[in-house]
Amino acid sequence: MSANALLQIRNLKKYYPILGGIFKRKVASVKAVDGVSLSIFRGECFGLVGESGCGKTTLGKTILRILKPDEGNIFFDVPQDIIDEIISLEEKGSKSTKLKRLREQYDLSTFSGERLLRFRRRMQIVYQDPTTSLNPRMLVKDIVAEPLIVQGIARGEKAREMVIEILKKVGLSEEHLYRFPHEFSGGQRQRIAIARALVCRPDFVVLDEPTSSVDVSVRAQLLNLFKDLQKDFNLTYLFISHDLSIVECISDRVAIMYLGKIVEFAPTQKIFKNPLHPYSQALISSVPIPDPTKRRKRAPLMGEVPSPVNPPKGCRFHPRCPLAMDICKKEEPQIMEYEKDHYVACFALNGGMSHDK
Amino acid sequence: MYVKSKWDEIKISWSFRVKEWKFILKRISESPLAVTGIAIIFGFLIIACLAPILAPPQGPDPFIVPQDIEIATLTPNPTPPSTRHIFGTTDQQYDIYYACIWGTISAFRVGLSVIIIALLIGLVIGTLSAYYGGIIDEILMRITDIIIAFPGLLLAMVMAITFPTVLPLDITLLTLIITAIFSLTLIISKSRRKLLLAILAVFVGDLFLYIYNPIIIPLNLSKLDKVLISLALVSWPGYARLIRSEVLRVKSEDFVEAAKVAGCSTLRIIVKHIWPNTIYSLIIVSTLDIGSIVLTAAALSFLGIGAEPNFADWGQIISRSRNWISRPDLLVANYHTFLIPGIFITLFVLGWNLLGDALRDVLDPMIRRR
Amino acid sequence: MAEETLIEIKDLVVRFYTYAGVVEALDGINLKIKPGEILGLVGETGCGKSVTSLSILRLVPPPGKIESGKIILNKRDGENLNIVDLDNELIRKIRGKEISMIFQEPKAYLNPVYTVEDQIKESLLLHRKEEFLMRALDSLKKSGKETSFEAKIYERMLKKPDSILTRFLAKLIPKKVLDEEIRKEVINLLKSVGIADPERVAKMYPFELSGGMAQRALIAMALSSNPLMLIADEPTTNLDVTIQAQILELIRQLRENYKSSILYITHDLGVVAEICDRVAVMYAGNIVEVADVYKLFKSPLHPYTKGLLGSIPRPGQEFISIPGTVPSLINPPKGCRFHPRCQFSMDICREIKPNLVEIEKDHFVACHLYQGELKNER
Amino acid sequence: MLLLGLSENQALLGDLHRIIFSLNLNTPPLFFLQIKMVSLLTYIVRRLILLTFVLLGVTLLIFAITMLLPIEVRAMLYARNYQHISPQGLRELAEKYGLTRPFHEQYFTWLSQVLQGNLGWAKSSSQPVLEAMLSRWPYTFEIVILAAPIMIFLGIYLGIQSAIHKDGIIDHICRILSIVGWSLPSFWLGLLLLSVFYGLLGWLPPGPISDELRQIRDSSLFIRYTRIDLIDGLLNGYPQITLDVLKHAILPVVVIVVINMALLVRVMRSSMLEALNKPYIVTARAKGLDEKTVIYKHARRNALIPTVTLSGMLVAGLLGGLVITETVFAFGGLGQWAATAALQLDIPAVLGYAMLSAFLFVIANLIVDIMYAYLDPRIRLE
Repeated sequence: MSANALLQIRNLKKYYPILGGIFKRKVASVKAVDGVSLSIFRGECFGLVGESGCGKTTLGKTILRILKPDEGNIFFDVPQDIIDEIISLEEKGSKSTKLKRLREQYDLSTFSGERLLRFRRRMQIVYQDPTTSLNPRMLVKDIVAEPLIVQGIARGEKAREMVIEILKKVGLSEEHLYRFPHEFSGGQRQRIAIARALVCRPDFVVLDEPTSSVDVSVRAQLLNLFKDLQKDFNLTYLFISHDLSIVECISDRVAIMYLGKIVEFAPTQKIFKNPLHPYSQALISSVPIPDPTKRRKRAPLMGEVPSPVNPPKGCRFHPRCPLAMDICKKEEPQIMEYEKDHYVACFALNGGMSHDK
Repeated sequence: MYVKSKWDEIKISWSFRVKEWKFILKRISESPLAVTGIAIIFGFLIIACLAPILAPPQGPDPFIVPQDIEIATLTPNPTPPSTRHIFGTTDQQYDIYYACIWGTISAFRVGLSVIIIALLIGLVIGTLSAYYGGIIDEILMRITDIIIAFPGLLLAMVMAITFPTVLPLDITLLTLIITAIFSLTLIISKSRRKLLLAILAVFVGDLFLYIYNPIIIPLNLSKLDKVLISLALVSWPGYARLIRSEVLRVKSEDFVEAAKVAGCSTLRIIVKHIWPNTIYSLIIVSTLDIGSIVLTAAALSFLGIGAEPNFADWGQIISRSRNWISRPDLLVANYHTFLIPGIFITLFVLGWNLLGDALRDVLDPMIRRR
Repeated sequence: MAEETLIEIKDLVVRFYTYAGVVEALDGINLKIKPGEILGLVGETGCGKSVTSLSILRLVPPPGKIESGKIILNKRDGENLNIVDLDNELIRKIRGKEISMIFQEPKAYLNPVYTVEDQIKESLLLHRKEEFLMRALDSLKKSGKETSFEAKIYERMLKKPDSILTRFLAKLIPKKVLDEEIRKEVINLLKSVGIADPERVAKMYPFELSGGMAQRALIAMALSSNPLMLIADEPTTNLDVTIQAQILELIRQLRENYKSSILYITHDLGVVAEICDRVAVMYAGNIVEVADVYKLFKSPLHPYTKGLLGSIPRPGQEFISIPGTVPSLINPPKGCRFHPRCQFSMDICREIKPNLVEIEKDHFVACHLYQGELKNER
Repeated sequence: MLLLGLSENQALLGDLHRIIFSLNLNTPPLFFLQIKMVSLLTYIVRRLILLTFVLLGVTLLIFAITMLLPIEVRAMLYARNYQHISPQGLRELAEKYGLTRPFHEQYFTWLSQVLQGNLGWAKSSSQPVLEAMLSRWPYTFEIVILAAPIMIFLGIYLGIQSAIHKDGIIDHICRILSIVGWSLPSFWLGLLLLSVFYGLLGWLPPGPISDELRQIRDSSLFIRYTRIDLIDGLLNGYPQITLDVLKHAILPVVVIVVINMALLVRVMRSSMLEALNKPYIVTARAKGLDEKTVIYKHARRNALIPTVTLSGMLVAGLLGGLVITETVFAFGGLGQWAATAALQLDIPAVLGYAMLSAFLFVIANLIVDIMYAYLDPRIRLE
């Protein structure tokens, strides 16, 4: 893939165990993220779209290493040749110490302890609901300054200055320093959360549905803020959302997720103009258009999302898919480049042929 | 709001907390029940403070109830209230008024110290259990199960009886245990290697000291102290469970995860993010429990395990009435020996319960609103 | 053509007496709902849309109180009722029978300890008991058991429903045929809201249902008495887009089949454009604009409506946002409540509250900008 | 959730309150969420494992506590006539009863005896421990079986009334009564009642049964089918025995009801209020149901879940021993016996009692789990 990828993940898996039996052993697992490969370019806003329970938030948190992945690699700002070396070694099935050493040095999925803590300053997250993501018993100044202090970047007066600077950037001011989160409105709270995420000047920020808990009129303010901050701080975003209309406006590229897998990803224009996967088509066509003259008669996608504990065999979408063929029930489609930069995982596109051929 | 000095900053950051408490107090003061509760507790506080004036001590130890020798020579039986003894006397002529006044101090002492000890133990155990989960949680929770499975009153009885009067407090062993717990938490939190090494060095040194020359301080315990310690040892599992569930609740909130993402160490997350958010529930429950603990201590006294027979303690006075359970005439004749101290106990407990109930009404929605 | 209205809200004022102060949730709103239409009620959180809908059923929860105003319901038989001062007995005959309601979080709005069947059955028995008793008697007659003990009880329940003996007997004796009739109707209802296997779903508890399924069950319950009007309070807000599309399709079909009016409350302008005939826009306890959906989207008049439409994300365009935040309703701004955020605000806006005035036919606006024009024309 | 080692004393009710408080009412405890589908068998096996664990733990704990005593004191406990015993004699006694051996050996000796069904000799009542417990148990049972229905019914009823009339006069009265009831020392209430109804009026005497009827009961003609006098009296055709037992049980029952009801009222009130604030109540009202149906069908069923659980735990706790109430009224039940044993440091008796209460604890937990699953369809036992 392209050389200017900031973040590259490969075959990432995250399963949640379900405990049961007399000794509470693992009896099954929820396959929240099941083999996802992606690369996110420096300075872009990458949109991740899917319905609730498809694993998009889990994917975001696994990339940040809030959750430990069960399998797969996460490369953050690693030279391409090293990534290639690791991949080639892994594909050989090598168990050499060289691979182990390389992974420990470069693969974020193996990091732990102090090293991981230090790495945190480069990647941050903004949560969906600022009422729960800000400690109600801390002052704004302490909330925003905390990353600076624990990362050892600054403390005391210097930290204070940096906090004020970042607060001004997100549209708050010095007078807000000595207040508790509950004294603010929803939009302002989200601004505080953004300030906390950006105070360490990270390279990469995961935005986990950052606008879904605020009102329509405030939402636009926040989206504009995200755009401005991206320019000012040269940020790379992973924008997770279920609202396609927002993603369409803010993202450069979009990936669509269904039941723990990415079914399609492409530049925004392409995917919204010409969605290829039947699920993407259904999803995009079910978004209501805010224009009564463009009301369309459409056949909504029937059925509901199956449980991620026992996902359907083969292609996970096949029980709801209008184009389902025999092969879809047996084999899992691999994600492939169908057009330039347009990746899709669907058998229907290459005439029901298995990928093995 | 422009801040000039460090002191200003502290003042401002505290003024918001004070404002919050003022709000809570205002809400509480609107409920007549809560005001009654606070008034009762204040009343008892005043009695406790003025005890030396209200009932001047007659010996070196003010907690020893004076005996009226003059009447004792005449009769062993209790005398009803009179001008000489306004609440009357017990058998062997101990003054009930004196015992009730000084008993107030004992009640505060028992209630507060048991709560504090039990809370401290519960805080450590509950937090460890909830934060680390898994096998640590399983072991600690099974230990609490064992203590809860046995009727607490009886366990406290057995403990209070068997506890030695002189407790050899082994300072070296204590430091050994504290360093062990501390380094364990550091190992689990995977940070601060140098500090960890230093603590391990202390640990080894301490171990050496412990083997060759332990420092032991003998502690003399009164009977009330023994009751106090055994009550604390019996009641911590409840707190451990409460704190565990509170920590679990807070732990799952986004701001704890956000703190992790910011790079906070485990210790910092617990102390700065989790504990402050459990404080309200702890306040409510401990207020409600002070009364209950005083009741249990009185019950132990009633069964004959509490304070010494001449010690100023409400339950101890009532326990003297046990002898007349099968003698209806004596029970009626000596009503004052249990009626008056009983009213003291009930009012004291009622005060704390009223306050706790009101606190819950005010604080509980504040916890849930978040 | 004479203006037909189903419900007319006149100068409705609702206040909440909370600890923090008096919340002026509805500040004298006027609204007409016509028979058979879908009226969208749009606004941001806390603007009073839900309170409006609850007032129509007189279900405003304490410490809320309907202070003044009228809500006139024109029933099928031409009777006019003012819901605001109806007595409790009568209002219960309207709730669920003439006006039903569905809610935002369908799973929370179903009682967790009863099955879907139990809950729909309760509605049926409440509003259509006589009909089912007749049906049960008919089916007993068909099978030649009209003299059976069961049939006698049904007759008794029809003739003397209120006598104590009837109630006692009805509780004591199993009513197999009646239950079977009701069960059939429950299954039919569930089928009509697009549930694929109604028999299985009927026996499920709410926690076993997905959000979409629960919303369908709630809709089935609301439709069980064939109401004149359905109030839908953000019914698709917490659902996924594909499920939302399914439910919207269902609501559209239901309107055609049942001919009920629908008051559709939402904050999503996309949904409004998709489904509504007319739209009322609310801001801070006031209705600021009412118009035909095409007119509103094409030529909005009120600055707030304009801002709201502008903040819809459109690819390739900047987001236009309304500055500031929604005011607290405890001490709302004087005059027009939107004036602190309005870029056209004038002196008069700070002093006098604008009334809702018909600018064009069927296009009402509450804004001083246009009232001036109107005066000039006159 | 697991909480049972209660006596009727309020301090331990405080534990319950703590648990109820920390539980988010109406949502199943975390325990259930972790394991949604568990067979009943798994449940029982899990509880049995817990039982063995708790039994071992409790006895080990008691054993360890008694080890704090000096060896001479413990040897003294075995002496027949401890006032006239020489230090030499004490040493011999200690030797004879294996008190000088290491702690674990002593514990395992005791354990192997228990496994053979020998719980030891209760010195405080001069009986084998098992026999002593069996003969005391019916008295406790009598009180509990009379008190439990009254207290549960009243608690639930008053709790509902209090919640419906929130902040009204009924609510205030209920709340004040429950707080006062909760604050009363049970021994003091017992003494007051005794002095009025026995001392002044002479109506209701202490003890489990009158002396003359005790003679009839203990005679060979009286067959003790169940060992519970309340029932045996009727079975043997002596209704006066049943009546007499009832008369004697009135005061203890009143004490138990007054104190325990308070907690039930509080829990029922708060869970009822919570249920009445739930969205499904709005649905029920919007359907057109009358207020009575809304309250008694929709809200009550949900509010009962925590209350029934609490009642189960309370009753089991009461069965474990009413230490103070029995002592005040000299009722001669398990609690009084255990208290005497503890006072005299009768270690085998305390150990036996510990095992009994641990057993009750685990069984009650199992019953509560099953009740929970029955009341709340969200939890299914297959």
